[in-house]
Amino acid sequence: MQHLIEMSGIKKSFAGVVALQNASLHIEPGEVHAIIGQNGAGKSTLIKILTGVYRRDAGEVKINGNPSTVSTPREAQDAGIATIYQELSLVPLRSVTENVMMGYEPRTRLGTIDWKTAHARTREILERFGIHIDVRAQLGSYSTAIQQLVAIARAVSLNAQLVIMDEATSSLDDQEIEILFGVVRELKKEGVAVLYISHFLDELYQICDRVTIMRDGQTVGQRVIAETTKLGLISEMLGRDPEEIEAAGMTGLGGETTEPGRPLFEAKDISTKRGLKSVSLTLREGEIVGLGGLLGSGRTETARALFGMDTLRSGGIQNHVVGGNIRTPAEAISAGIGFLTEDRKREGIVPHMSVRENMTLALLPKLKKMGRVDRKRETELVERFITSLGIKTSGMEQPIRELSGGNQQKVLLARWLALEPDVLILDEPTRGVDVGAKFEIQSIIREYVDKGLGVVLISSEFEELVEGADRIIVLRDGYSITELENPGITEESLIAAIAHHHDEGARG
Amino acid sequence: MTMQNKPVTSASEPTAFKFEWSMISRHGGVVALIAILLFNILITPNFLHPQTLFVNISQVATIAIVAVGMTLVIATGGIDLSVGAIMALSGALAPLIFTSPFAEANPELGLALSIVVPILVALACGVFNGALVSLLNVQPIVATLIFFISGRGIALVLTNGNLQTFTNPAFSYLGTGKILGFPFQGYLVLIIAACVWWVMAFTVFGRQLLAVGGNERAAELSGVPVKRVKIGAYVICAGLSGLAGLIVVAINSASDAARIGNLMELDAIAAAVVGGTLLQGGRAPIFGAILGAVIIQLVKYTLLANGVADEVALIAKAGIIVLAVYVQQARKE
Amino acid sequence: MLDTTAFDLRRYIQGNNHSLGVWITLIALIVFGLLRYENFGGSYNISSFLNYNAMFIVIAVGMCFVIMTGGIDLSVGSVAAFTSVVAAYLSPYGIQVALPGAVAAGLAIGAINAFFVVVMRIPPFIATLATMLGAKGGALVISGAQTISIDWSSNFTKLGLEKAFGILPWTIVITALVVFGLWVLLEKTSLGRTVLAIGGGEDASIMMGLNVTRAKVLVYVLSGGCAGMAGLFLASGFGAGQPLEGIGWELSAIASVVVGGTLLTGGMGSITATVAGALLLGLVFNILNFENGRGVISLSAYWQMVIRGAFLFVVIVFQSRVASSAQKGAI
Amino acid sequence: DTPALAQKDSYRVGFAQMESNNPWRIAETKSFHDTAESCGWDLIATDAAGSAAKQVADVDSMIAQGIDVLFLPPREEKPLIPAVMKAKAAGIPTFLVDRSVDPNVAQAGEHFVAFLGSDFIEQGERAAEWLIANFPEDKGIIVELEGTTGSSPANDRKKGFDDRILQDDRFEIVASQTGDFARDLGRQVMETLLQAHPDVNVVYAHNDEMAIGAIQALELAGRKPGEDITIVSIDGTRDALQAIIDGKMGVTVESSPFFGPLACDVMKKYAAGEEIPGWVKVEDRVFTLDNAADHIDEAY
Ligand SMILES: Nc1ncnc2c1ncn2[C@@H]1O[C@H](COP(=O)(O)OP(=O)(O)OP(=O)(O)O)[C@@H](O)[C@H]1O
Ligand SMILES: Nc1ncnc2c1ncn2[C@@H]1O[C@H](COP(=O)(O)OP(=O)(O)OP(=O)(O)O)[C@@H](O)[C@H]1O
Ligand SMILES: [Mg+2]
Ligand SMILES: [Mg+2]
Repeated sequence: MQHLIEMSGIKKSFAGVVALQNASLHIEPGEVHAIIGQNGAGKSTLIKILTGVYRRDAGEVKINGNPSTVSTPREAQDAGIATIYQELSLVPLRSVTENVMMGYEPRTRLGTIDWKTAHARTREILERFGIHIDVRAQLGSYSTAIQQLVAIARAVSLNAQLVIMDEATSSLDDQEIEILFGVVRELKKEGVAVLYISHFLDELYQICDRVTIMRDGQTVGQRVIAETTKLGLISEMLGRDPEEIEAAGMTGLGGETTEPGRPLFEAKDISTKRGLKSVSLTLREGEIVGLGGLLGSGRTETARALFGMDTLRSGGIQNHVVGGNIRTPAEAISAGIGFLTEDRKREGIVPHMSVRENMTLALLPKLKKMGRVDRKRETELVERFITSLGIKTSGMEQPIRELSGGNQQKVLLARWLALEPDVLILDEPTRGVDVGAKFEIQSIIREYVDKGLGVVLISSEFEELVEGADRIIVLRDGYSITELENPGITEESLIAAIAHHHDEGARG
Repeated sequence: MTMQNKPVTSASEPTAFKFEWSMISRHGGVVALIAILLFNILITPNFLHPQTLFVNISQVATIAIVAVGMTLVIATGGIDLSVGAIMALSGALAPLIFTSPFAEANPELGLALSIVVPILVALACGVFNGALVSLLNVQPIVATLIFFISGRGIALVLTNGNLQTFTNPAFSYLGTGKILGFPFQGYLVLIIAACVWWVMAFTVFGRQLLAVGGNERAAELSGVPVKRVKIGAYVICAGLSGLAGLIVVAINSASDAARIGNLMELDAIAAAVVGGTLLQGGRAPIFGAILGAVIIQLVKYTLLANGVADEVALIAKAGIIVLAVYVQQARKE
Repeated sequence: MLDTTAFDLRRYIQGNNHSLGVWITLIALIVFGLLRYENFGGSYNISSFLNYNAMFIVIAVGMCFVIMTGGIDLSVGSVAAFTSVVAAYLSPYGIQVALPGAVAAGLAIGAINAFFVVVMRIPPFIATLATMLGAKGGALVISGAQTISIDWSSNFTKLGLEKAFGILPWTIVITALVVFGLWVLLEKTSLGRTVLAIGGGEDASIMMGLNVTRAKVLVYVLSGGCAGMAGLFLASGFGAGQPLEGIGWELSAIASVVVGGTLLTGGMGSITATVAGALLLGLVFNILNFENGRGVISLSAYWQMVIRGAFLFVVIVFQSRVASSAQKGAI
Repeated sequence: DTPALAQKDSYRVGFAQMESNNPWRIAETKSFHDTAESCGWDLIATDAAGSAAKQVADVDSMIAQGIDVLFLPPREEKPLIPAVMKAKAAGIPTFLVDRSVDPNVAQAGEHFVAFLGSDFIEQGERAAEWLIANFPEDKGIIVELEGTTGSSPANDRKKGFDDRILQDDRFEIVASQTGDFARDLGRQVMETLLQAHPDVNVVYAHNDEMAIGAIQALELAGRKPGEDITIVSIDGTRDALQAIIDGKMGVTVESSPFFGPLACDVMKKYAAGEEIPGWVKVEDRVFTLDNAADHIDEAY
């Protein structure tokens, strides 16, 4: 059978840094194909070469058996390849409709854009994903998850032969993922191939046919997924012994439920302009409190309110570590609160700055010695965190934008850990992080929690939440509706708690 | 290399061609400088005369000082069009102060006030600009356009539009003084550049300023006092502009509020950019800005000294700016 | 669960209130003028006011396109000066030659800008700064540093000095057509949408498969063409090719665009509000002249500068308050 | 056949100044304001900030306000013709002040009443004549500091001076560059040109401000203006007269900005039905060491 995509011997380096050295990829028509690999293995780079975002240094690309002439994303689309890139490629300032239709707008007879049809068609496309939103509104006014779904909807609507999804599920929760899988299966039925990149191995078993495994810029294997074990995949991906990995366990967040210490803060009935209605929440030393809920339930909003980014409309937060209320992030930080954002690109990294400068950004006031930055202490600290978190970088002076997503995430985590905070709010801390690193990050968090850190954990990955949190506050529509306590929480019970109240709400 | 390149901004494309360029482009500014110097040595009469150096130092000083301030503002992702107007304002104030009866009675105090007060006023203008930009979220070009229009108007109202001429050797030292045979302003530029460079390289403020320019939201969420830092940049820029205004007045022994600092904003921005500042912010090559100012000054000098007509000089200047920035650009990725 | 209602008024306002401030201020100022000055609403004042401001409106809408992509065009004033000279040289052949000639000259300079920005990747601010110097030098060179007479006997001066169907000056009619055409381009074609998308995120637009190069070339060429049109108006309405005109026009055009609520970083913008912005800024001059005519106080030129700055301040602050009261949420 | 002007106690008078960025213009505007009361003017003064197009628009807004008389210093010869035509069409008599418009299109007595002013070309010629008569050495190496590139005083003062001086082959103009009528630029340009042409011994500046700037540049370079370099200029400002008294400057040809009284006078005569010549010429004096001290107090 003719390969749909055939990439072989691909080489690519960025300003001397090798990203791909001998990568290959074969996709058959109509199959669901996965790529897995650690952060920085070169997955995104490989697909960007396929879609003409980057130009390869060497190697061969064939589409339907013919040498590819694709040199821009547009040409890739015309050649039948629709892509959802890892860093969302949408225009937040424009409307949802524009983002879905851009470049393929329906026309009137005069050749002008037919907005009515455009809106209607967009609504229709989004409905397939269970999203009912005002399509005329600015895309940026919706949450990351919705934006990700919009990106997927756009790609799927392009009538491609191949849809590429680079970590498309990173912001989605189970329910959305189910919907997405439904769409993927439909596509498959229509003979459309799907290239699926994800760090969630469980997902692969649900929908993928074959998987390509990458390590350090090389393709190290291609497997039929039904014939592999999860452990086998991981060991190939990490290049380590299966036994060694098995010994380590799968999530690193779980730990003994220790006696929680003194209370750190108490939030009572807080509400904000942004849509938080009434949320109550307490956090004590040495515990992880999870926030459970569906998209748009107000988890991020709660985090923003706790961190002083949104002003409270009513209710209050009593901080037991320092008195007084918190009105800005700066005040929150000096009160010992850290906040790892879910939007790494827009709210996390300072792209031009080095790993070192990014890591110590929040710490600067503490590194100040008569106005100067204490460079010696800074360097020591950064070195320590690079080693202890296993950050893959060519050196602390490398600009952070050159790091892979997972490694950027580790740098940002280090930014907050270095502060030695009392409270750390983690919004999707392991999003886009490979299994190895995820485990490491989770273990690190657990380690700090054991030493007394209080963590508010937001995660769309129920597994992470269930295993990691000591208590889970379930949110819906800006209200905290119930609280579950570990031990005893299972994924099923969490889903039930959310769904139960949700159904009730929907009926009422 | 970019000629046949496709529209990809984030990708860096190391090709053989770029490799050969890298030597030149890494030091684009320096190469441009050497080229101009060589050209002058060959063509321009008496270029190697010490007096030439002297003249150029004294003329470049004001551009260089303002360019340093501009670099900071640009590093926060902003821009400051009001520098020329602020120069006019501080330049108009100084003679008003030291020719006042009070200052005539207390010459030393009068002299000190005539330097301190205009700079304080300039700093206040900077606070205004900075507050508009950071507190009211007005876009920098427009925020500073307000002073661009009315700052000069205020200076003219204060002086009634009159040219103020004076003889005050002590004050004129700012513009005409010499140390070891070199103009006083030259030393001033070096000291200012060194201080600002130190601030940017070693202090918390410098780091925070670059972070604000690099990603404002990330900076804010990391506890950087974004508003204060931005105001700081505008205040420094305005203060330096005020100083430059005083220097112009001191050299001329006259203050013409309608003219001081005319078009200075364009020269200063061009100097900063030729020196390697990115207009998107996040980078502040202070000595680059000085280098840029020197290049711009030398271009002016070259064209004038060789009798190139004004209208042709404009075209030549345009070409050189494009070229210099193009060479700079090559190293960006 | 994901249901956020089909039509959400709050979101709608968030997306569209950027130009509210400018309309309110414009209307307020007109009412103020009508009440305070006699003859302010007279047909002579209205038509001469619009005739003079037609140049600025045309330039501002061209600028608006450039700004929507996140760029800027500082060369417009010089280009208008340049094309006014071209138009003056072509005036003996009549408007049918001078109009395409002047606009073509503007388009050509716009193409140079596009080349600098798109191909050489020079930041727009610097690229167009260079063209600004170059076009000014070019205007002086081709005119021999003199103003260039137009041919008063050809039909060229009809454009600037006579009225279409005896009602409105031709310049205004043409301006209205240009504005309408550009409005359609922006709102109703995918090229226009691409322009907005670029400003909202250039990398994202490329990855969405939009033809970013074409759109960027378009905006600079378009802005050049608009400046060319303004140069034509300048020559025909003000009697000569004027190489020294156009100083500071780029800044008033930028101010018009911004007062109209367009983001300088791009991604959002409105043609109609830009026109309102240009009218608003022009009206300030007109009102200052009428104020001087009341003879109560005579405002010196300096006070006028101060007042104009203060007015800009008030409008900008007002505008940003109106816009942000609903916009805050998104930041 | 220009519009008639009724004889009244009080007139609504428009004065459309072109710019206010130099002392000369400021003095001129002030002169009109000073005359207003004594002459019964209800004065509307506008400022076009250096733009000919805005000056036309300013005139338009004055016409809309119903002025009786218009005094107009046209920024440029050709671009202001529409303003003159519109005023005539509106029945408003126009007097041009200090600059004129293109005589091929608009004539005195036809489109406007009269031009009150001096002759820029002649000013340049007189500066040249003084130099020819008073220059002591055999060889005159001249640096010329031009006004704003393309502006009519710059063009005319250059033409008048250059044509006249080159008739005498003792003189050579080695460099001619713009100093934009400003002191600071005049100084910078002089500094530079002095480096390239160290043998220069004459400086001709198109206005006094640049001349003063040039003197500063020369002094900074250790030269002795007035002794080894002759400075020739136009305008007659106080600083220039002082420089002449101090022996630093040779001559300045007067170009008086005080048009108010003359304007009042001519207007009154016109209203009374007297015949007004098309060019009411202003007699410019020449200030040298002989008379500078006598006139310094009346200078601006
Ligand atoms: N624009 C760039 N400039 C420099 N280096 C880059 C660039 N893009 C990627 N790299 C480097 O190339 C390597 C591969 O990165 P890539 O983004 O393809 O990894 P990935 O497998 O997608 O990782 P992740 O799972 O974290 O998304 C990394 O080491 C990264 O630092
Ligand atoms: N940046 C933003 N600007 C405007 N509205 C926002 C923004 N982020 C979220 N919202 C809105 O606020 C509401 C709550 O969203 P929030 O992000 O808190 O949900 P969440 O439960 O954290 O979901 P997610 O899993 O996407 O983080 C949603 O209606 C969302 O559209
Ligand atoms: Mg990736
Ligand atoms: Mg969230």
